Amino acid sequence: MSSVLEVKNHLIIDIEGFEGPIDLLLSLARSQKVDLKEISVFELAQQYINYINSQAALKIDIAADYLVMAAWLAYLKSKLLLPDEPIDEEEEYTAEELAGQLRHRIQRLDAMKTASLLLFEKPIVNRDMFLRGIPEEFDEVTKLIYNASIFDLIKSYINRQDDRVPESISIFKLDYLALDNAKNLLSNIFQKISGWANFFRLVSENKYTENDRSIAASAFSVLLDMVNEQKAHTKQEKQFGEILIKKIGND
Amino acid sequence: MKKNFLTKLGLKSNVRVLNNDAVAEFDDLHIIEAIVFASREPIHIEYLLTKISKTDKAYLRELMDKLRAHYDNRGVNFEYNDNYCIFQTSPMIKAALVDEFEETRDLSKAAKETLAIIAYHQPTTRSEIEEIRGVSSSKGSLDVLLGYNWIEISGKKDVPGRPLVYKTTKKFLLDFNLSDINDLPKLSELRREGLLSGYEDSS
Amino acid sequence: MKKNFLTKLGLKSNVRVLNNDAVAEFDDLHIIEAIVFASREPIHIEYLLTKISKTDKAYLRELMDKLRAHYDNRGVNFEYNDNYCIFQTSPMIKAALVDEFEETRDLSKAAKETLAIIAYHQPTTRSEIEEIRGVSSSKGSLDVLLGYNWIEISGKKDVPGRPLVYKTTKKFLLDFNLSDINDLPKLSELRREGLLSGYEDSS
Repeated sequence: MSSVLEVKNHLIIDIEGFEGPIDLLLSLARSQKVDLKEISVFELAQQYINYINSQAALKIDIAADYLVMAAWLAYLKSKLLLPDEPIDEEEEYTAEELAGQLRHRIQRLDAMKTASLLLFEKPIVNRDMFLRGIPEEFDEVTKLIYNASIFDLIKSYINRQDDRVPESISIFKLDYLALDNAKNLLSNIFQKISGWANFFRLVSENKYTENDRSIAASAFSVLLDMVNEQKAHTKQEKQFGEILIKKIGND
Repeated sequence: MKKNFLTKLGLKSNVRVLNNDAVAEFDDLHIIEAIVFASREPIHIEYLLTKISKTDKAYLRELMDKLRAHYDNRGVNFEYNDNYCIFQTSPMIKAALVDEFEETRDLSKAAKETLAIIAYHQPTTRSEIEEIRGVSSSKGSLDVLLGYNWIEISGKKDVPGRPLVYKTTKKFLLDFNLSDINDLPKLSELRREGLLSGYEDSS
Repeated sequence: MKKNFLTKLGLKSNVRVLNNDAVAEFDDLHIIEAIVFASREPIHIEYLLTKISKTDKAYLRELMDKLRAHYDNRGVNFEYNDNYCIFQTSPMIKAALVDEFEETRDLSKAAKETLAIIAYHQPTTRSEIEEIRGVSSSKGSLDVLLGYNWIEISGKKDVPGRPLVYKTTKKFLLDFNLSDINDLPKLSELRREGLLSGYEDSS
């Protein structure tokens, strides 16, 4: 919390719950005991300044807002004594018009305070009276209305929002030869050969991936299946010797 | 005789033609009672009109008056405004129920005033609220009111900076027993006095 | 905790104070009525005994009998067994009211999160949603939101697997009072308003 706010909270607590300069002005205006529309701004300005001075004398911290208002009121007060002419160069308001604006702001705050009292003095649901606890549904309840406001959504979003959203996703290329691909590889090979041929040399000439060992393993596994299904002959002359393959029939 | 009639409700329209008005009314009264009592949400009057034997607002109003009178001195009251009906516990026995059921804690003065300002000035921005209250902070109040679902963000104002604008919700009307926003206390009086607009607009 | 609420009610209660027992019974009857009405589950009789003027089961039973009789021929009935009390729509009325009935519900937390993520990240895929939510299943929520027409499938993402991408619909804008998706408040704007500060810490 900023120091300004701390000062203000301090002030609010210390001077009888006034929430800002207009609130204080309203309180002082009520003490004039006339209709707020008829309030003497000149007199009110003096009351306000006196009040702020008395608070300063008590060595209570005064927030900037209250002091700015005091300075402005002192200025307005002095101008109200002069003939009715524009005092604000930019907007050309007369002192009396500025006083009118202030009167309006005070009345407006008063109206809203009254309205809030009126609103809250009547019975309110879930404070003074309560609704059916176990709502019943009738048969064929079909229409559900979902309650959700933007604020609900934002709350949900905030609760989930974190840094886990990746900037990008990279998927590594798989470094092995799938069996289906190995089958394609072998059928290509068998189309090219007639008679006996060196299996591993043929395989290595048809690289799919960088990993020779994976190709060899997958291709050999498919070859064994083909032998099993009597689609190919194989032979190996000696231990660790070359593996030779030959097609059976014409397909 | 009453029960006999009710057992035939499955054939509503056919049966009604044969029966006299008193029976239909007995029926309609209890249909309204059942529908409204069953719900936690206020029931719209137009909906009730589709459920009773006559699409007649004055007739429905008569039945609602009867229900209100019937429940007048009970622990549960039947209430209605121009649009909605609802059953709720009687405010008079609040004390026996608050421990168990109270959901709305008492709000700060600032939050109550902020709600009033939004209700009477909507749609309005945070800086307009702060201008009226003459203070520079209202975030806590807005948070609380949003949390109660009494106000909602309804977009952005078409001025530089595009600030968010706030307005009251349907739940606000329901919880505060207002038919609609024109039902706010003293609204027309405040309008007439020019207190819901800037000084310039009013003069 | 035995309270005599009617004594606080001004004139009416002054008259009734003449007969204390009758006042207490009048109170007790309505307290039972209101508590059973407002409770979110069937109310245990032992609980009611703590809320009325006498801890006396026979007396409570008498009151419950009175309530049952009072509601006997109504659209709503008061029912009880040895342990619990409850209000229920009269079975005959219930049978007659077999058609559409609106009910308002809150969206599940998962659905709200999913909708928020789609709104802020659209167009987005299911796996991106699950990544943000940190859960591996969001199909149910997507189905709910699709069913409600708040989101739609707007094509496929041009990445391996070609996952479906979701975005919000016009109905979403309508239902949430947004004239344009750019009206959705940005997080930075909400922070600037000072809202939501409490929620950041709670996540």
